[in-house]
Amino acid sequence: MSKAVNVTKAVELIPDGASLLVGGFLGVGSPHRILAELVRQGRKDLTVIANDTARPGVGIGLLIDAKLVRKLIVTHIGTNPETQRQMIAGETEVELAPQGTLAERIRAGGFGLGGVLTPTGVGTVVAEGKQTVEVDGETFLLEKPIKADFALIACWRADYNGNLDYSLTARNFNPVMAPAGAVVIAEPTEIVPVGAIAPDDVVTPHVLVDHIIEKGMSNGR
Amino acid sequence: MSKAVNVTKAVELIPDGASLLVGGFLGVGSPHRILAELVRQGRKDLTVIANDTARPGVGIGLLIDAKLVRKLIVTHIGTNPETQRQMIAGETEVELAPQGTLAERIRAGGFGLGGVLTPTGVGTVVAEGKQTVEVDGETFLLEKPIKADFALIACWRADYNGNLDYSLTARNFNPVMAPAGAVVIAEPTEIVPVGAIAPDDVVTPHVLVDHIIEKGMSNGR
Amino acid sequence: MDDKVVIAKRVALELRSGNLVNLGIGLPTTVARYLPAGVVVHFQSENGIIGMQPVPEAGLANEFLTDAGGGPIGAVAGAAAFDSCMSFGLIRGKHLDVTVLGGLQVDELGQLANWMVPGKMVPGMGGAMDLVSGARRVIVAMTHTAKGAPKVLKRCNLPLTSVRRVDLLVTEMAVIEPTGAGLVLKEVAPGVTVEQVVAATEAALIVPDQVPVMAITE
Amino acid sequence: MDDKVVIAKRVALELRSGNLVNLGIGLPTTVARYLPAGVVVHFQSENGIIGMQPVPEAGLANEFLTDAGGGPIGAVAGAAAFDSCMSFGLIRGKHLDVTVLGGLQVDELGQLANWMVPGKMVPGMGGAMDLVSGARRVIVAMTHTAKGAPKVLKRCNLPLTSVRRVDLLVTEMAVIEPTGAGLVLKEVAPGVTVEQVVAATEAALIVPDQVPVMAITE
Repeated sequence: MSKAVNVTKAVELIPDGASLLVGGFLGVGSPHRILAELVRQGRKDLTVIANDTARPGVGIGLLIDAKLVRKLIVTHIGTNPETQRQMIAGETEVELAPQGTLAERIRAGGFGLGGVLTPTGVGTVVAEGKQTVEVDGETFLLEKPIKADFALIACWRADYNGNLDYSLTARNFNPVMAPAGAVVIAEPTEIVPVGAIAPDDVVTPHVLVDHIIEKGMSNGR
Repeated sequence: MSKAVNVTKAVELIPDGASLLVGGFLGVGSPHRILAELVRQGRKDLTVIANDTARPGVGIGLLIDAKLVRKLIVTHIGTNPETQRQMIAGETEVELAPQGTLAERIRAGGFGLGGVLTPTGVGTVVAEGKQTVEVDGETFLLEKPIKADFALIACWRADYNGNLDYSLTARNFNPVMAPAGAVVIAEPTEIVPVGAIAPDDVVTPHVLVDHIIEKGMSNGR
Repeated sequence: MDDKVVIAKRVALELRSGNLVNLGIGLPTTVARYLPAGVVVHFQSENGIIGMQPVPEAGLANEFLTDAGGGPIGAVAGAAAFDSCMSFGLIRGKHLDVTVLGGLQVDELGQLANWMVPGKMVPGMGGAMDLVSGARRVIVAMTHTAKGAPKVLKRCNLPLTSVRRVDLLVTEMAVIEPTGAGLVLKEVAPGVTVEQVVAATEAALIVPDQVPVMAITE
Repeated sequence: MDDKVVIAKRVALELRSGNLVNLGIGLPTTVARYLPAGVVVHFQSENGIIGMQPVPEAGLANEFLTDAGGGPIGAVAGAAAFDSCMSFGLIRGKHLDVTVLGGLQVDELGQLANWMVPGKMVPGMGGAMDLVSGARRVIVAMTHTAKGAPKVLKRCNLPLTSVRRVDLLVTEMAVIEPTGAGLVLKEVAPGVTVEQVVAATEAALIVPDQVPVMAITE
């Protein structure tokens, strides 16, 4: 059964107040058509977990421009002055996380692990309020798993069953996020017949993917 | 610079008493030529971390037959009666671990994490003597990272720099083990020119691999 | 009908189209033969594939394509191969809809023991502990007794596979659902009476007024 | 020579053939231009590639091939692409030989602050905390002072990036090695005296009898 759906229908599944894992790194490998449609439909009070907020007018920056985001969990907002402005003005809550830690927290959420024990951030402000665990005399931060109502990811190819593969640095957080979304919507550059992606080339197995966006255009821009 | 080396030279790097991560699942995806050469050179007192010990005469079973193994950390020995005999006779120390836990422990070792927080094994004999950690009211076992002196892995293709990719279910523990070996020796079915494996098809990046075995034959059997 | 065929046929009725299913080695593997017409499920083999076929098609058999017992398998179009961390991430992360596993003992708490008999048989747990802890639905497929001795007990005396309560137990005599209140007798096999099931069971069974017969056919 | 060129050229001398190297955004990125002849290193970009080339070759530029600053890059033959977990697994797991990062402050303990100025500039740490905690060798490349104020301090007053002691600090004035005993002045830049370095540094410096001049050329 084909999982293909048009972007309008797919975005209608997402309610106000939803938590969203959004793939991409400075907009590269982000699901651009889904993000634009979220703005068009005016979805609000969103929690967004992502690497960054790209730039104004680009990728997750579109959601920031339209003030649709209540809370952000990201690693970096330096490329988006509007995000910084909203944070300082108290309009948007921003939680900053080290990039490797964020990736592992999302993986832990999707893979049923109780948390991440990382040396990163020990002794810094990132450790404030967090449990530490000693293992063989070394101290690690316990960072909690992250899951979300939706994972909105981009890929290069999808087959109609939802097997996904990725291209170069557009891979980034996308395959990590797929297992951690209760509902997973993937925006491919192209949809291919089932079987056209060899088993060894499938990075995200179809069982993790609920919907794929039809008529993918290159990068959606 | 080519990392290709013949199997005799590669195995000469491994001293008696070494700890070895060995890829494969019931012999499928195991580095068969390396294992046979370990037997030929009579390396002893080995610690072997692997999914299983295959069968007598096959894969890691060769090391068991030759009584080269002092300690095993494995998930299953049901297919190898000789391993069970040596365990019961007290000739070989056997530590049993759940398969998903073993995979994550090795990954944690290779990726610099302090341990694994898993629900698997809580309340069972597997939990005996182990720390538990509460996260948001749920109890998880803290399973420690595993690293070894060597990772001995098999792959389908390697390029001369050491980029690796894998075939079907022969992938199994191999890519997980590569980061956790202080020295990594890979036995490919075939060696291809640098650049012949597309960046998206590289599963184990070359920086993790120290030596690749020349003249790979199909499965080495 | 052979006891094991009864069990496999009845378990097959539990699978739904689209389910991701992991079948244990031995009896559980045979469940795939009895899928009802029109039910299409995805089979995972924990050594690293979704889309395994139980019998290889011509041209698909390959030394690098095997099941968790090491036997040759095939792969459907759209199969996906992956490493052990992904395989058990899917299991632990609740992405596996159903696992069917063999059992040595099941008790009134719905707890399963299926991986060792201390001092006698120590094969190791393989993937069983992760499967029982992580699958959305755990179905135990085992014979009701072993050499006449009950395997459905008040308390397991063999080491547990998980403290998690399994979802369903299917034997050649009965279908039993472990619940918070105890073991509920849901169905009996054709030609088996409630009294026979109770007599072959050490654990207390909650027996409803009506206990239907398994809807399996020859 | 421009201050930043001095820094980049001197840092480039620290890289060895075969090293896996991650260069931070900005000044550190320019280090790649000054690699000594014959030195071939592998550049990682933490958004997911080993084998990046700083400038795209014709035909290799692609919207899906970018560096950690979002700019287009190329890929050498034998490049490898991967996801964020692998990328930071390589970093955290001590597989990255060298990271070169910019800095706001370095102190006598060798600790680095480079990711925020509370109330003024809060870009976030991105990958910096993992890089500083995980790389085998951490090299800080920064100007010695900012608007005349020292950046090499007794104690950082900005939030730390890591409590780990960095391995080397390269500025346009000096090369400084943080050790358990304190900051050791290893080299001065051409035309710069030890006294000038000491005057521009708040932290105590351990000054050996001989302080060689950086071996960089125009």
